Amino acid sequence: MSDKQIRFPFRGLWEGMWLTLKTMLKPAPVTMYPQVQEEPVPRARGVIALDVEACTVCMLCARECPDWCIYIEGHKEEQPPSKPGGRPRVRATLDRFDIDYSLCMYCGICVEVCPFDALFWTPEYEYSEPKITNLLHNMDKLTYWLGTVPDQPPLEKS
Amino acid sequence: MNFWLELIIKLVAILGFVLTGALVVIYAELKAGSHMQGRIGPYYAGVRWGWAQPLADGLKFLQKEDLSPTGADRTIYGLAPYVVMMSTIAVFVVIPFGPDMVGRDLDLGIYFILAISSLSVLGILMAGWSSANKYSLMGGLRAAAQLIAYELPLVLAAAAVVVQAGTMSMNGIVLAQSETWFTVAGIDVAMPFLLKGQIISFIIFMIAVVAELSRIPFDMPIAESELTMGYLTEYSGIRFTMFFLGEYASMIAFSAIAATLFLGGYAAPGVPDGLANLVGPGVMLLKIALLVFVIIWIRWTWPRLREDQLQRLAWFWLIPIALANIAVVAIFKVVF
Amino acid sequence: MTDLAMIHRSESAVSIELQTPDMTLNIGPQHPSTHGVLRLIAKVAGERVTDVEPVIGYMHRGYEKLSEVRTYAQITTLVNRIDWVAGFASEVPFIIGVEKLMGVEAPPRAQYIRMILTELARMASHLVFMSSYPLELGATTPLMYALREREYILELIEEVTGGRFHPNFNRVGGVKPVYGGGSMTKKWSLDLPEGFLQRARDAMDRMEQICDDIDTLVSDNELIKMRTVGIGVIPRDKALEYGLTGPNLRASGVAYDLRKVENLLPYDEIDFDIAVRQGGDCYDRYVLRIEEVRQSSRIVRQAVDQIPSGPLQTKVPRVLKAPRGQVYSRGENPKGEFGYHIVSEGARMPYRLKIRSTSFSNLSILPWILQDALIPDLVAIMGSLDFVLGDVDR
Amino acid sequence: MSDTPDTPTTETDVVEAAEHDGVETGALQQWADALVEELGALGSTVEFDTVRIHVDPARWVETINQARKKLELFSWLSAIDWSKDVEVGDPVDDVDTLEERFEVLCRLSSVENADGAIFVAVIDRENPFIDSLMPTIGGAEWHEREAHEMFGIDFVGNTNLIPLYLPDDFIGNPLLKSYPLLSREVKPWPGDVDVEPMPELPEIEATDDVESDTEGEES
Repeated sequence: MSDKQIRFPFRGLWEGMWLTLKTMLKPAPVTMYPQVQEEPVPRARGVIALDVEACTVCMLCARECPDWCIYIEGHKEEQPPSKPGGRPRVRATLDRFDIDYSLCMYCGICVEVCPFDALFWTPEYEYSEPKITNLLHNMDKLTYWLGTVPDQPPLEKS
Repeated sequence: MNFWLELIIKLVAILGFVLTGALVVIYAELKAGSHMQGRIGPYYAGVRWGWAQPLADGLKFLQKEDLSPTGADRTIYGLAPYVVMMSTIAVFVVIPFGPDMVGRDLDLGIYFILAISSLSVLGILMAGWSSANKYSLMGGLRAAAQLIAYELPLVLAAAAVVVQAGTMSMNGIVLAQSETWFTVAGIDVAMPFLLKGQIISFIIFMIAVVAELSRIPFDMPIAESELTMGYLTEYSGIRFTMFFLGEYASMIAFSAIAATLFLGGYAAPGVPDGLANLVGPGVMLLKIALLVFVIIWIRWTWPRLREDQLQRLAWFWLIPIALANIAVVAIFKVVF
Repeated sequence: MTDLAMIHRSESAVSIELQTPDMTLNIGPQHPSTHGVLRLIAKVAGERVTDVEPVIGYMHRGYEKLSEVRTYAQITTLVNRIDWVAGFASEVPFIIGVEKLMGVEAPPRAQYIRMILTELARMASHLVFMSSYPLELGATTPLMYALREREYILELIEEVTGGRFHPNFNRVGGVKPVYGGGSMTKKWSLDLPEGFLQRARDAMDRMEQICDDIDTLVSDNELIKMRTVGIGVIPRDKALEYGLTGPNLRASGVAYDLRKVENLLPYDEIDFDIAVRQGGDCYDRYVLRIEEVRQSSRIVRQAVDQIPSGPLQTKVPRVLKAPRGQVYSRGENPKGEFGYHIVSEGARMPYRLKIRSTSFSNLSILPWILQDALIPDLVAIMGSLDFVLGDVDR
Repeated sequence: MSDTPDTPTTETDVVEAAEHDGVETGALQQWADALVEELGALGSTVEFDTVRIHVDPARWVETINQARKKLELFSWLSAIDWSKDVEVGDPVDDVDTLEERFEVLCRLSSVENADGAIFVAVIDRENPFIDSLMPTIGGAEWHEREAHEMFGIDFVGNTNLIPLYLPDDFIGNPLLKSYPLLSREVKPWPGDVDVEPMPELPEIEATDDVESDTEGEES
């Protein structure tokens, strides 16, 4: 702000130089990335993890995805009845669950609509690839991320 | 000593000094600039503090393809960086680093410097014209206008010193500053011209130097945000390296001139005559480093002026003030 | 101005005499000061621009068309990509438009969270401006200072929403309340994380500090004043004719701020001032944004202190179908009026979505304002309008 | 705006447009009526706090210029394509009775208060043209160019109707409802894949089957 009081001529120039000099003598606020890794916040939308056991192949995520980047295939298997003498039950099993991260917008709608707790966000971010086709994460890769899902952090008391 | 041997030694010494000096200044700019911005700057090249970054950059530039645009005038385009580089290196011939440590102590030392350093305008114009690029052309024209406009205050500011010193020899100017000016309590006090009433000349000289170097706040010829890179737009590889080294070498050169004219050159208080040749270069380098740092410091703090404001500053302010300053200095010289 | 006009007259006299044709200078789409992919075809006579034709559309992503095949929940992910430096601020008007259509209103806590995050987004956007504008004038250091501080703002946004640039945190009827739809993740509330309010206060301290620093380094700098004062003056009537809004309009002396005018968010419970300046030149547009950051930090401090408790979302149907009707909903984006005209035909997707993006209108004044500017001023004026190409091209 | 925000709604219900606060909407309606009378417009629609003033396309420029005396800020100009031939998104409900037309929309707003109105002119879809606002409102140029390339509407009097966003050699008007969205045409919807039914079991609707089965498992 240009203040009204009489200013020493070119005071702005010297004050600016004083500021840069002060900054130069202070330690730089830098995180040395590959050696020191910054901890992302627990809610960060880094990558999506898949719990294969929980998935029921209901296709909700694939249908709600705005980018059509989730590909699911599955089949049904007959399972032994839970109670002896009961009706044999049918269980859907995943054959394929791919997320194409080159298309993904990281909106999180799939995680939100999943009714069976099969999809989770994890804050992991180091999965860039030299080839774009490698960004298609298959079931194994998505399951691997499951180990990195953070616990819910405490909330602000309201 | 054999004339040719001496020539070769001096040549190698000057070239070596210019090139290593330029690399050191580049490193200083990278480091100081980034710390002023709250960054760290080069970090990996070399083992510590990224000291080898300028070397690595140089190697990278050498490997790069040396492009020249289709419409370029190849001969002139190729020649331009060397003209700039040559004019810079030639300046060092007359800069004294000690009573005897000087390429050649010309009687007209400062005259030679001002003449030869203005040759770089030619190289820049050549680069701007031959690149067959509108940005380059505009950059080249801006550079020509700017360098010619600031050659005058530069010369006039130096002339004031010459008037006071009574000699044009660089060594003579240094000696004039190590003469006893007055004696207090039995101690002979020698003062550099900066403190002998040449402060106005010094400021004008430094402003003109920054303009001559085309550095912020006077970097319109390369104005990155306006003309992409001005006359450097089309250059790559070894030719760009030449311009780049040339820029930093001339930073040293002009700082050396300013140090000689205003800060007493290689002379330092309390140094016995016998050691002057030994201590002199160190003193000189310190003074150069100080001025170079100020130039770097300004570059990382201030914004850029506009072309017409720059011309107005030169013609309306610097040149009249410098002329008046010469008159004042001459009057004092005659009266006292 | 008179000096410039004088120079111009003499220049044109010379050019008539010598019959020098104007040179066509192509600036962009890859040029350091066009913020991405804006292209200007400029006719220049020496350093003076006689005519300029902006070419946009290199980044046209067709969001209006894409919205017609997406449900309202999916469109939220698109709209925060229009003006990506302030993603949250462009989400809010859209979601409030849909809320108006559906007749729901967000609970107070959600509205306060929206307000805090909108102001944080505003600060982030203005910090980008405060960093990039001096860069266009040749000062490189403010860039690093301002972006360094912006990191604290982005971290706050990420802490709450999970996204630094694309929060996608607004839901019809409030903000995203829970982590997921499953029996377990449904229990994971997405209320403000612990310590957020204190960290927000700390960040506001930093904001005020960086405003002072930028003032010292840039606003008070005589060279910056030489470059910007009296340059690119936009008079009030021209600003209104070209649909300029936000800081660009307020710098021309119009105290028009949708935060005060529209009651989308509970700004009426907060005490803050509209920053107005009268000159309408580049310097005023620049300084006004710094003042707005100060006001935003005032808003955040108050909002953080008086944030009410309560639910994050009201009850809304799982399948969102907006009833038939047309609604125009607008909010104060950091760059100005950001509006959505939603035409609903009672389906899950809008029949048509017109996005009134701010930078598009702000940039449309370029051909008028750049006439007879010098090339260095062209850069200074263009930068002072503070546009984002994603916002121009949609 | 809702009168009863905490009324529980059933999950699949479509919420009807909530009744607006009578006083507020009434005031807005009065304001709109006054504006209609002042400008000699055809009528007005007020819904969801949004005022639309219907304007005779022959008096388009005249009306807008007159309105700008009060509503100074030219906000935006665009169009809506009301068409039976819908390639993207959902068609309108009553397709058969739909009157095919373009609506040209222009919003002006006051800079003193929250007043603002969208001016609507209905023009023929087969031969769409309307007078240009460019001579009096410079800012309309870009908006009209956009509407021209996106809908094919001719703005008579706009001297610079060259494409704004699209490349010069682009064919078609992308925002027409009949213009297909290519990205949705070239790729099959991944959500279309259904889990194959077990050969031994009787055919049941796939998705429902999966959901009901797993829910049974949980209990």
